[in-house]
Amino acid sequence: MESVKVRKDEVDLRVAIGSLELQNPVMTASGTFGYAREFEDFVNLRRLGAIVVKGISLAPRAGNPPPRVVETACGMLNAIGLENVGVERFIREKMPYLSALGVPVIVNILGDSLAEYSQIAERLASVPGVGALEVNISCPNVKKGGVAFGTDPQMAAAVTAAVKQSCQVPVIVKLSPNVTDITVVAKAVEEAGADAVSLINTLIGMAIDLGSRRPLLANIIGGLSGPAIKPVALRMVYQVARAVTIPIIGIGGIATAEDAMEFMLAGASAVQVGTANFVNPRASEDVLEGISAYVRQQKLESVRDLIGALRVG
Amino acid sequence: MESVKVRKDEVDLRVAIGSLELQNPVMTASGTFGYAREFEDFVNLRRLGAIVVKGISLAPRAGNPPPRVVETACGMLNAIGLENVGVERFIREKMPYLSALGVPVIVNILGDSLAEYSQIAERLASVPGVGALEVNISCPNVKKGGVAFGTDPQMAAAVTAAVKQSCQVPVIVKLSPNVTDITVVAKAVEEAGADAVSLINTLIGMAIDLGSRRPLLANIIGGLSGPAIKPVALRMVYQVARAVTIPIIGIGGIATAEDAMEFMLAGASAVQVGTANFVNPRASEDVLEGISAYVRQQKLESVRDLIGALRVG
Amino acid sequence: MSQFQKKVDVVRTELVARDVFRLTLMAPEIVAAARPGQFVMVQIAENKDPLLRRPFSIHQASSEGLLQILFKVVGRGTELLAQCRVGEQVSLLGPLGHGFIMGDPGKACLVGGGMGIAPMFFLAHRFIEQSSSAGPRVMPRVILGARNREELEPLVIDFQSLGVEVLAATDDGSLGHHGLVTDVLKKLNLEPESTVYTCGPRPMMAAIHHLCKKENIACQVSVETTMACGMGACLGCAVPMKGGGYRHACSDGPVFASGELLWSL
Amino acid sequence: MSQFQKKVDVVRTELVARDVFRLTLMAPEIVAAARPGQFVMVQIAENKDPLLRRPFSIHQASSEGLLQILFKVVGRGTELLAQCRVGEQVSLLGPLGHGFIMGDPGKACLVGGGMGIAPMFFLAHRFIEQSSSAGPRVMPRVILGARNREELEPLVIDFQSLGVEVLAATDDGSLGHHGLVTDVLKKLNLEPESTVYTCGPRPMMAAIHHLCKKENIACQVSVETTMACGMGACLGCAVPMKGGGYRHACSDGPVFASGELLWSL
Ligand SMILES: Cc1cc2nc3c(=O)[nH]c(=O)nc-3n(C[C@H](O)[C@H](O)[C@H](O)COP(=O)(O)OP(=O)(O)OC[C@H]3O[C@@H](n4cnc5c(N)ncnc54)[C@H](O)[C@@H]3O)c2cc1C
Ligand SMILES: Cc1cc2nc3c(=O)[nH]c(=O)nc-3n(C[C@H](O)[C@H](O)[C@H](O)COP(=O)(O)OP(=O)(O)OC[C@H]3O[C@@H](n4cnc5c(N)ncnc54)[C@H](O)[C@@H]3O)c2cc1C
Ligand SMILES: Cc1cc2nc3c(=O)[nH]c(=O)nc-3n(C[C@H](O)[C@H](O)[C@H](O)COP(=O)(O)O)c2cc1C
Ligand SMILES: Cc1cc2nc3c(=O)[nH]c(=O)nc-3n(C[C@H](O)[C@H](O)[C@H](O)COP(=O)(O)O)c2cc1C
Ligand code: FES
Ligand code: FES
Repeated sequence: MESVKVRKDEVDLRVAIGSLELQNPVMTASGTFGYAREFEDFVNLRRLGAIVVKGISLAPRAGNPPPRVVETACGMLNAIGLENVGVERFIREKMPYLSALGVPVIVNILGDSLAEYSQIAERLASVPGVGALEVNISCPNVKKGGVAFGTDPQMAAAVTAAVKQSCQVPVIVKLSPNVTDITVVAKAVEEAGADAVSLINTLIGMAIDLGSRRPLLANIIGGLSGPAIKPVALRMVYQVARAVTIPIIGIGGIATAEDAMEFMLAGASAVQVGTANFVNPRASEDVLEGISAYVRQQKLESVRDLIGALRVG
Repeated sequence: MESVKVRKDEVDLRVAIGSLELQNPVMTASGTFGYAREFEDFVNLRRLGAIVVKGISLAPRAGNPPPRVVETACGMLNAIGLENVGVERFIREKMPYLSALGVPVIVNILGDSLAEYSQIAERLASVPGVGALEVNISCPNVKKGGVAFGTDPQMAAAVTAAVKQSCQVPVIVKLSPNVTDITVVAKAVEEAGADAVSLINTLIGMAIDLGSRRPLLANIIGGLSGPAIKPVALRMVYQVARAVTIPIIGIGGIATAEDAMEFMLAGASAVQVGTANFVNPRASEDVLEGISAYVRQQKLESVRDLIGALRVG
Repeated sequence: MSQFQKKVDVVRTELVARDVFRLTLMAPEIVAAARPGQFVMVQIAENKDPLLRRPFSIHQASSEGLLQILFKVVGRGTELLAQCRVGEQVSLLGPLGHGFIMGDPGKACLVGGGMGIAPMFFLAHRFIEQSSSAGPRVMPRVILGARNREELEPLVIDFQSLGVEVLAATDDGSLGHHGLVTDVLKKLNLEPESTVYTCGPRPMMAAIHHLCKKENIACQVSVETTMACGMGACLGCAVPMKGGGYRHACSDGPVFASGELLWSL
Repeated sequence: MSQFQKKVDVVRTELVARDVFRLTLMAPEIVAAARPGQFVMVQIAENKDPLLRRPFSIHQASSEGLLQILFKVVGRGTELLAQCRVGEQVSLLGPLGHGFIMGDPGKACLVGGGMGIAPMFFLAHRFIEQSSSAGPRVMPRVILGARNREELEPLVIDFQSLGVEVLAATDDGSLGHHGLVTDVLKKLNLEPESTVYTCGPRPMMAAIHHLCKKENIACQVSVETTMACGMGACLGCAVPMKGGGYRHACSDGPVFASGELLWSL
C-alpha cells in the first residue's frame, strides 16, 4: 500500500489485488463498460480503481445474431457472443486512450484453447497500461472454450497455469457460477498460480415469448446479470473467501455503495459494477463516492477494514 | 386422459404426470402453500391440478432460528430449515382435510438417509388421497441429507430407487439447480425409475445487513426463489426436456399464466406456483384461469399442445 | 376465520410526525372481521420490486368500514408506502393473525412504545366500546412511550379524544415521564388481576414481561418478525418459545402470552 | 459528443390516440445537443423492476428546452410511462446515436409509419428551419402511414401546422390512401437526387429500401433493436450488415444508409 499515496484529508480506500495496488476497490465489469471512453461524459474515469474492458480474443469476433439482450425480473439476459475487435485492434485503437487515463486497465481475455490463452496473454502483457489480465473461463455464450474451462477444475487450472507462464502481470481468474461447488474451481486456480479470482460471471438463463412461441434471444440461452443474481453472487464470494487466501473481486448485481460493501464484508477485496452501468452510467463513480462517504462517516482507518468483516455466529 | 372428464363447454386442460392424471397443469409448490387450508378463503382448492404440501420428514422438525426469510431484488431468500410436523401428525391432522378436497395431494418428502426416505414413502403410499410423492433431494438448508443427495447423480439415483421400491404411487424427483449440469442428475433419476422430475428448487444465496455487518438470515445462507430465478428455471426445464422422456414439472418464479405457459413451451407438462402465493394468495387459481382463457382464445385442442412447443431455429 | 384480499381506496393520508404516516383505507370486509391485535399485509408496488407485502397492525377499524394503519418509514417499502396519495389504491390482505384476548376493561393496562402504539389505539377503542355497552364506563389505563414529544404528542391526543387518560414517557423527557414506559408501569402498582397488553420494541416488551412475571400479572405481547406471507404458509415468522421450538407470529400470534415466549435470545 | 443523464420535469402529457402518448419534458441540455434521428433512453421506474431504460426517438426539441417523445403502449415499460403525470420527474439519458444526415430540404422525402412517425416530426421541423434561413422556403415532402384515421389524423395535423403538405396512407383507408406508404412513395416519382428518410416497421422500411434501390435514390433508415445501454457499452443492439458482421444501432445508428443493411433476415 505504498505506491498509491493518500492525501491527509482523504479517506484510505486503497486495496491490493496481488501486486496490483488500486487507489480504491471500484472497478467496472467486463462487457458492461465498453472500452471506457463511452462513459467519459458521465464518469471521471481517472477516479476508478481499475477499468476492466470487454473480453478480447486473439482474432476479432462478430458475436451472435440479434436479439442479444432481453430484460427479466430485476435482471437481464445477454448473449452478445463475445463480439470484440480482437487483440491487435484493441491494442492499436483502444489502449492509447485507456493507458492515458492513468488507471490500471484490466484486460478480460478469452480463448478457444490453451494455446490461444497463452498467445493473447503474451501479446498483452507487454502493452503499457495493462495492469492485469482477467481470464474469462466462464462465459456461457460460446460453445467452444468458455463453458468447458470454467466448469472443470482441471481445465480451469490448466488455463490459469498457461496464462501465468505467458505474462508477468497479475492474473485474475473469473469464475463461473454455473457449477456445483465454486470453491473447488477457486482452489484449483489458486493452486495453479492465480493472483486473484473474480466472481461471479452470469448465470445461464433463458426467456421465452409466448406470442411467437420462440426464445427471446436468438442464441436461445444467455447470461443472467443484474440485481436478481446478487444473493447468489454474495453467497459464492462468502464461500470462496473461506476456501482461498488470494484476493477476491466481487461481482453480481452491484448498483450501490451498500451493495459493494456487502460484497467486501463477505470477503471481497474489490468489486466490479456491471449491469448497473446500463441503467445509471454514473453507477461506478456513485458506488465509489458512497464507499468513501461511509468510510469517512464510520471513521474507518481504511476501507480494508471491511474486507471479510462479516460477523457470523 | 380418460379418468378425468371434460365438459363440452370447457377447454381441455388435462395433463398426465406418469400414471397420475390431473384436471389441469397447475399445482402449488412445496413450502409455499402450507397445508392448503391456509388458502381456502382465497382459492377454490378443488379446482387445482394438484396440491403439493410442505416437505415432510419422518420425525417432526423445529426448523431454523429466525430470521428465516429476507426479501431480495424480485425474489426472496428462505432458510426455514424444513420445519414440519412429521409424517404421523401430517397424516392424522392434515390429510383428512386434504383428501376431502378430491384433488391429488402430492407429498413432498425428505430424509437424512436412504432408509428414512424409504420409511416415509412406505408410510405415505397407502394413505388415501396421496396422489404422488415428490422427493426433495435438493433443499439447501439442512446440512445432512438434502445437499448431498441432490448434487450427486449417484446418490440422487439411489434415493429415487429406494423410494420407488417403497411405494406404488408415482414418484416425482425434485431437482436442485445448484449443479453444473442438471441433465446429468435428471437422467440418473430417470434411469433409477422416477416417474417425473420437478425443477427447480431454490438457488443458494445470501444477504447481508451492512449496518450490523451480519447475515440477514440466522442460517447465513438460504434458498432464493421468486421472479428473479425464472430465467434460470426456464433454461433448466428446457435442457432437461431434451435429456429425458419422463414428464417435467416446471417451477421457479411463476406468478402469471404467461409465466406458466412459457414453462410448458420449454417442455414442462405441469407447473408449480411458489413464492407468488405469498404476494397474491389467489395466484394459483389466477394462473389456472389465465391458461384456460388462453387455450380457449387460441382455440387449442388441449393445453397439452403447449408442452415442448417452443419453436427454435 | 374470514380473510380477504382486496384492492382498496386510499381515502386519507396524514403525516403524523416526522417519518410517521397514517393511511386511511376504505376496506369494509376487512374492518367487519377485524379485531384488535390483528394485522394486514400491504402490497407496496404494482411491479415486482419490492416483491413482498409488508405487515402493519390494524390501528383503527371504524364502523364506517374505514381501516387505518400507522407506520414509520424505516426502509424502502415504508418509503414507497408513504408516497401513497388519496385516490390511489393499495392491495390489502387481512385481517390476519390472532389478536389480543380482551378481558375486563377496568383491569386492562395498555402499554405501547414507538410504532407499537399502532395496535393499542384499536384495542383501547374496543375496550371503551365494550365498557360503555356494559353499564358505567370503565376506562383502561394507557401508557405510551416514544423518543420525544414530536412523535408522541399527536398520538396522545388521539387517545385522549377517546376519553382515556394517557400516561406518557419520552426518552428525552420532552413529554411526560423522562424515561421508560416500564418506570411508569412500575409506579402504577397494578392489582394482581390486571392484564397488561403491550406492543413495542423488543427490549421494552422484555422488561414489561419480567415486571409482570415478578408481580404475577398477566401480560399479552404483540411481537414483530420478518414475514413473507402473513398467513401461515411460509413458516418464515418463527418465534422461539420458552419450552423450545417455534411458533409462528402470523398464525399463532402476533399476540402471545408473554410467559410462553423465550425472552433471552 | 455531449451526452447527459438528467432527471427532468414532466411539463405536459397528452393522449394523442388510443394507446399513443406524448410526453413533454424540460431538458435544455439534451435539447441543445439533439439532432433529428437521435434518441433518448428513459428510465421507467425508481425501483429495480422494470430494470432497463427504454429507447425513444426525439420527437421534437424546441428552442425553449422542451423535449418531446411520442410513444405507443406495447408492454410493461410503456404502460408505466403512460402513467407519468405533470410535476413528476423522469430520468433521461441522451441525446444518443447518430441522427439523419440532412441534405437539401427540397430534395427530401420523409416517410414515417406508425410510431416511426415520431422522429420524422423533429426532422421535418429542422428541414423547414434550415430552408427558411436559406432564402425562399422549400418544403420537404412528407408521407405518413398508420393503421387508421384515429391514429394518424392528430399527427398529420401536427405536421400541417409546420406548413408542410402531408400525404397520408392508412391500412383501412379511413384517411388518405387506402394501403401502404410505399404505394404513395412510388407515385411521387422522386427525382434521382432525392433522399428518402424513413422510420417505421421493418417490412415497410425494407419495401422502401428496395424501391429506392431500384430507382437509385438515396435512402436513410432509422432502425429499432432491443437495447440495454443505448450508448455503445453492451453491444446488445446488433444490426446485421450487408457485407456480414454487425454494427450497433445505438452508437453506429440508429440511422443507416439503407444499402448498408442486410434486409433479408
Ligand atoms: C405483525 C406486525 C405488525 C406490524 N405493525 C406495524 C405498524 O403498525 N407500524 C409500523 O410502522 N410497523 C409495523 N410493523 C413493522 C413493519 O412491518 C416494518 O417496519 C416494515 O415491514 C418495514 O418495511 P421496509 O420495506 O420499509 O423496511 P425494509 O427495508 O424491509 O427493512 C428496514 C428495517 O425494518 C425491519 N423489517 C423489515 N421487515 C420487517 C417485518 N416484516 N417486521 C419487522 N421488521 C421488519 C428490517 O429488519 C430493517 O431493520 C409490523 C410488523 C409485524 C410483523
Ligand atoms: C432507437 C429507438 C427508438 C425508438 N423510438 C420509439 C418511439 O419514438 N416511439 C415508440 O413508441 N417506440 C419507440 N421505440 C420502441 C420502444 O423502445 C419500445 O416500444 C419499448 O422499449 C417497449 O417497452 P415495453 O416495456 O413497453 O415493452 P416490452 O414489454 O419490453 O416489449 C413489448 C414489445 O416491444 C418490443 N420491444 C421491447 N423493447 C424494445 C426495444 N428496445 N426496441 C424495440 N422493440 C422493443 C418487444 O420485442 C415486444 O414485442 C424505439 C426503439 C429504438 C431502439
Ligand atoms: C452485456 C454483457 C456483456 C458481458 N461481457 C462479458 C465479457 O466479455 N467477459 C466477461 O468475463 N464477462 C462479461 N459479462 C459479465 C459481467 O462482467 C459480470 O460478470 C456479470 O454481468 C455480473 O455482474 P452484474 O450483475 O453487475 O452485471 C458481461 C455481462 C453483460 C451484461
Ligand atoms: C418459504 C419456502 C419454503 C419452501 N419449502 C420447500 C420444501 O419444504 N420442500 C421443497 O421441495 N421445496 C421447498 N421450497 C421450494 C419451492 O417449492 C420452489 O421450488 C421454489 O421456491 C421455486 O419456486 P418459486 O420461485 O415459484 O417460489 C420452498 C420455498 C420457499 C420460498
Ligand atoms: S409469515 Fe408466512 S408463515 Fe408467518
Ligand atoms: S444498446 Fe448497448 S451497445 Fe447499443
